[in-house]
Amino acid sequence: MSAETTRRIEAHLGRRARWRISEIVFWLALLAVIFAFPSRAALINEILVAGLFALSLDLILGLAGIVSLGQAAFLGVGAYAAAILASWDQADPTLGLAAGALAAAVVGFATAPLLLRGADLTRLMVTLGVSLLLGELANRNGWLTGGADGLEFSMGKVLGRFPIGFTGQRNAALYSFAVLFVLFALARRLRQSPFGLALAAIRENRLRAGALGIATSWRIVAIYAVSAAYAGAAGALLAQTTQIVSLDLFDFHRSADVMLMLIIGGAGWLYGGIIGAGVFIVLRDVISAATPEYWEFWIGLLLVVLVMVGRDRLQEYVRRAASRVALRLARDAA
Amino acid sequence: MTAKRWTLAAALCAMLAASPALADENTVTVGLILPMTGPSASTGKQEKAGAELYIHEHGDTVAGKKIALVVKDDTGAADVTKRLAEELVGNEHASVLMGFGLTPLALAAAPVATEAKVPEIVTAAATAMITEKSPYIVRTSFTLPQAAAPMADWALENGIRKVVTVVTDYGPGVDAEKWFGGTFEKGGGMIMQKIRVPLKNPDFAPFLQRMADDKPDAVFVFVPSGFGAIFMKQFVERGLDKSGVRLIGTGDVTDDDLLAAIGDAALGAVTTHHYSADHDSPENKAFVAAFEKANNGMRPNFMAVAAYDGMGLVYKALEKTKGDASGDALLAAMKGLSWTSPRGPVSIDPETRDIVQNIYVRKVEMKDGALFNVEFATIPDVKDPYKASKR
Amino acid sequence: MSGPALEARGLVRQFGALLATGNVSFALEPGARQALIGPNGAGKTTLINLLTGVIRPTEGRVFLQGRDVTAFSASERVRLGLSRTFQINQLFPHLTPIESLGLAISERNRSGADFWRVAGTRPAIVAEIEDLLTRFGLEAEMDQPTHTLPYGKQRLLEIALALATRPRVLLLDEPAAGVPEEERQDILAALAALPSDVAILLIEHDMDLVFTFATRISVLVAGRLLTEGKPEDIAKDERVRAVYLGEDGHG
Amino acid sequence: MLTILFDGVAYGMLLFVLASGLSVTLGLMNFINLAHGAFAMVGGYVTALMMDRLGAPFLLTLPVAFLVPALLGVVLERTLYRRLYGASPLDQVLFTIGLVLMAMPIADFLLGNEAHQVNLPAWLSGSLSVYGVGISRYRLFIVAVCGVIAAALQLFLVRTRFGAQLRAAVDDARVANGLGIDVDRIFAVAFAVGSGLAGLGGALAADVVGGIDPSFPVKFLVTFLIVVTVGGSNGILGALFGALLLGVLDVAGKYYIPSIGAFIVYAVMVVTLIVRPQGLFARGDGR
Amino acid sequence: MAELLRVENLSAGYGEALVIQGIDFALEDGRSLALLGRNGVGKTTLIDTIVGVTTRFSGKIWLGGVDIAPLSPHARAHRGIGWTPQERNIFRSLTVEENLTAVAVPGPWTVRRVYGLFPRLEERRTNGGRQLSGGEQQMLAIGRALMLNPRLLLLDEPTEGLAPIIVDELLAALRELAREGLSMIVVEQKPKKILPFTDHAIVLDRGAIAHDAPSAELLADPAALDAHLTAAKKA
Repeated sequence: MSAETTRRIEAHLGRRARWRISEIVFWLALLAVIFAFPSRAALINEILVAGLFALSLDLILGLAGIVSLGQAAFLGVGAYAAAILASWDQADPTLGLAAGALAAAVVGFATAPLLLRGADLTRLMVTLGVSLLLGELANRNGWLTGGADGLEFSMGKVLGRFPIGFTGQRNAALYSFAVLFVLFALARRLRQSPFGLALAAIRENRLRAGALGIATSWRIVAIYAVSAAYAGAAGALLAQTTQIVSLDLFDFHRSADVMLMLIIGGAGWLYGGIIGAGVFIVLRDVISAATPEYWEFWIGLLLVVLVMVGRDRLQEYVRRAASRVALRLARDAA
Repeated sequence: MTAKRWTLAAALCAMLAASPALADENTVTVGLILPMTGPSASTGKQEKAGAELYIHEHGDTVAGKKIALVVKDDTGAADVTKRLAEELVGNEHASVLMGFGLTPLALAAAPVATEAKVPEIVTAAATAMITEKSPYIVRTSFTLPQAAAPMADWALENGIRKVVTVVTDYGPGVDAEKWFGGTFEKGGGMIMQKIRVPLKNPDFAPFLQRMADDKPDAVFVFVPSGFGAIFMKQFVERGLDKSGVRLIGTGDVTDDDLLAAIGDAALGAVTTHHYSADHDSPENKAFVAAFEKANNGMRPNFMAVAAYDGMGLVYKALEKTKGDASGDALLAAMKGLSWTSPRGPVSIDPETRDIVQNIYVRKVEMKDGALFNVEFATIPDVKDPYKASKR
Repeated sequence: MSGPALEARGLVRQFGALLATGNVSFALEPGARQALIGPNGAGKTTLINLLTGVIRPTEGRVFLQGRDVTAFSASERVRLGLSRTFQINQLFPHLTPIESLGLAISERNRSGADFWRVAGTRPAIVAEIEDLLTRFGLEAEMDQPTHTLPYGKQRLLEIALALATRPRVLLLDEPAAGVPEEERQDILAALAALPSDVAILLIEHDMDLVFTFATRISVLVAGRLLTEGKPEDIAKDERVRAVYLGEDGHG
Repeated sequence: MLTILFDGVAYGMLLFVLASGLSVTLGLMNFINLAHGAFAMVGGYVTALMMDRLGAPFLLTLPVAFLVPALLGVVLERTLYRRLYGASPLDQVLFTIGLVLMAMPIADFLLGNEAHQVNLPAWLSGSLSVYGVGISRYRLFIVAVCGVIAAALQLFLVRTRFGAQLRAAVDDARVANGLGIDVDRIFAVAFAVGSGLAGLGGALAADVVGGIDPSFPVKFLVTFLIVVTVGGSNGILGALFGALLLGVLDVAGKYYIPSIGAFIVYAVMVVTLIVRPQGLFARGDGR
Repeated sequence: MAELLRVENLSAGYGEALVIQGIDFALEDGRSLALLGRNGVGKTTLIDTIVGVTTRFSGKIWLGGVDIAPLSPHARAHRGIGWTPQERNIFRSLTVEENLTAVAVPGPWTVRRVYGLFPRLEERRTNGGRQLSGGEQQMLAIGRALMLNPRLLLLDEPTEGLAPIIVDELLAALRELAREGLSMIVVEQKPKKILPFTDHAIVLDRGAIAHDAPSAELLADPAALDAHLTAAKKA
């Protein structure tokens, strides 16, 4: 055995583990944007939260290849868990965040078996059905959730020090940034681990994955629960930074929008959701400022073109563009 | 290529940074947040047209200040409303927030109004408690108790004793059920059954059948504007009108905007509300004519007039403060203001910040080849009974 | 340990009225080099699926190193030492050979559910990946996505993957199918170099391969074992000739 | 009781006519066409506008409400849809959501966002009393028309050579193609029929759902999907039974237990998918 | 006699697997060809490539002087190629009669004539495709191909997995068709079944033509048969 080959294998397996310069630049730039545009803190916050939500979808769609049209279910569960906790005077954001993630993970774990059988189409419909059922459940239990009127509440300070309301918009964005970054780093690690590799195997060829001794069903259940927890955390953040939850969190369009974001940015490389959320929300903001009634048309057009041109090609383009921009930023900064 | 991508990123940042027309000293920005897309889009369209009409008629300058109206689409999602409110205030330096199509949307903006000390003028959402959620909320639309309670009085006076109520199952619906029912029972009437219909409901048949089985004197109905057409049509289709059951309700079900669409099925329905396009006053005739002219023949409804008055409230408050657009000054000026709206005389209750207005009893009739809510009785100066009851 | 590595006792599988496998019994001794042949539609695929646990038998039992695994799932059987290759490549097109092998080895080490450690930080695993790459001559392509590999190399990876699970029993399903002539020798060499302690069942149409590789041949016809024996006996067997040539068999 | 049953059947028939087009595209051709509602919207608008602007009689507008979306369907199928037949469900979902997002603002831009009503002729308004049971004339009409459509579709599929070729193409496109069946053309026609049925459904449903407005394609999207999911994809009858089952359960549920109303439909779907995840949606060609 | 089919330097496979390589042969009108070889040597791939339902990597396929290789499968069918797939692939949701009429092209072969050839099919005309026995399915598959009124009939292992008595019935029908002068290529693993009534035989081995001779010649030389069909090229 040659030491050279050994080294190359180690390097190959760990090649995505080391943070690359372009990645570091990406996160620094994101942080810089929060400070550079204090007046857009609310929009940036929305992007960060949506980015986390899209990341949650990437965990199952991008890593494990499981399609879902019901990711809103977990967004809603997480948001309502955090909101209900806050309305019981447990207003500490960290507690709410944990509760949101946990509640969503439990629901995810409980519903994951529904995904094990059937084809993509069945999965799309089952996940959609579950989100609709949960939405109706929230609607029917108005005593707890506020029903169709929504539930508003006041939020405590992050870590007991930083208010995140209107006067603390930047705090809110920084809070979301911190949560996104930590969860992203975890997801990144997970993707790079043997577990992540096993998910890639299941996505690429479930039959062979099983033939290598991988308990494919359990892995899918596990990643679905993790994905649900991420979506729940996004929901909790959304609830906490807006201090209101309403039934539209469970709506079909939430699940559809997050899928668009992820697809725009490209699934499977974890940055896609965040970039896609940025592009989608900024585009929506700009177009809808110009034509509040007709902005959907342009998003729709973008989507049709995206599918027609081929997602893979566009995804590759976005990936390369993003890393080049980041490198350029690094060079300019140096 | 690299340069091109670099430009792309720069463009994204620029879009992010863009703050339209940096507000100067002499501009007062009014942020109008409405659902412009999705199922409540018709509300947004009416409101936007109403607010724009006011500016068009009264010029864009008042007390030396230029008025800038910024319209934002919140898609009916509360978190977007909240974000837009924050941005309008924080980024575009809006002095007034206005609009809010549904109760949760109005509530979402309330903390922003409170913290930023910016008046929030609610021109649509009609759940009574909304104004209690922030001392900066002022309302120019109406509250459901305000419209529903007088209906009970009228019903009692007109020999109706047994009623089934049908309301949509959300804040305003529950308000309507409670205030019609409460007032009606206090006056000696009997509520035979209270039916709540889910918000997303394409078919009223089973509910209508339930009420038909009870054989009431009348059915009291509240559905959000837009659902009125289905309800009325199915009511007639089921033959309930011919079996002698009267249809009463708040004006939402016979929305002016939809009457033509509902057609003859609406004939004879008696409702109480604060505005009818048929209201007989010179102010209203001018308003309706100007609105239809500006909007391709679209008939204004109570949403349009509320936004029109909301805009008017801003103008009048600014005149009173002599151009001082700070939140507290505007709010103080708004309290107690009174004027003549297309709907009749109105004023802002200084204590509750809700609008005080006449409630009219109307009946749908054919007039000059078109259907109208024709007013035939007036209950003057009605305050929101919900807040009055709490005192 | 004594006794057969893999044993089937009275396997029966029916699909509705169709009898796909009828009372098949056979044993594979440790280190065996056995081939399974038979015309199309003889039920070879069904038999493999029964042995590997993809489908359950209607009757009969499967023993792996003396242990009754009839009720075990396919992935459980793999962990107990029964591995297979596929007739049509079943690989991970966008993973590299290093990643595919690393995955299989981690899984075998019970560290496959490890979601925190970065893959490739355990020297033992890296050493084993390297060993397999060298044995199958895949060093040059080891960091290329699998779908870009030449077909023959993919076939080799197919076998390497199965071997990475450290099987006691290996089922090879037409390992040389579809391989161009020039890459064929690599496959033959790889087969010859398989560890001698692993029991191997080769399912193959290529008689060249069967007769060079196997020391024992089983013939499956219409879901039943027609005969079993040494290659030279099978070659002479009239019934086998009949099956393949379409003559009416005697006896 | 009988009235409730009738209402349920009528509502079910309405669901069927709205979803029948989808049972052709999704059920037979395995294409996840979330833009189905957009075709229905076009049909609804055709009827509403023809009656409103041209004063055309209701019945006369119905064939046009079929033809216009069918034509639109062919154009879109030839230019766009066909490229996605073999694509992943994800791509199909994204593409058709994109179409919906485009269709709604276009409708809003051209026709405004108020609901366009279909005002029924007098002979279809009001209700009849049959043995003391009040039956709405229009619902009776819908039941009749939908019954005819279901029967016609079934006959079309079962009795015509085209129907046989379509079923053959769905069974095994590869072999059908190899045996001289122009699978491309067959699918184009089937897609047109599906789109046309959607349009007809939109036209018939307009009155009952409170008119046609730009949000129509998403308002009932979930409902369409549920009907086809529950009914299964193996042809028109599955969709019909699914629609009737849902219609009756929904109406009865709302009548007897108003407080759980909307649950029933969603629960029926989820339970169906748990019990028969493959059976209802098994992709035709397994090869 | 005119040349009906000519295959030139044909290579094809599935996905990336190259299954047949550089195949050349020709067939005259009215003649029949036996395509022999063990499992997995590329017989079905060759047939599928002529039909057009697999991936052709290179080569030409002339039918009656026209290169049909660029044509779609259904266009090839209408130019005179009739096909019975290896798995028969009866359309499951069609009845027996529908299976015949759905693909019919006007010509001498009608439903009536097919029923004449296979009376069993007429008995089962309203049965669904999935209710048929293996033999009936094969008869239907042949009848279905005949309904196209083909100039060339491609039969992929028509006797595989069938009971001997059914095999005889089918072979009798095929012999009759060959006698009437219908051109056909029959894929078979059991040469003695078909060599007696085909004009020419090709033996495939590992994707290439290993032997190309008149059927009678091959039949008369058991050694050659053995060599190619069982322990070929034993090292």
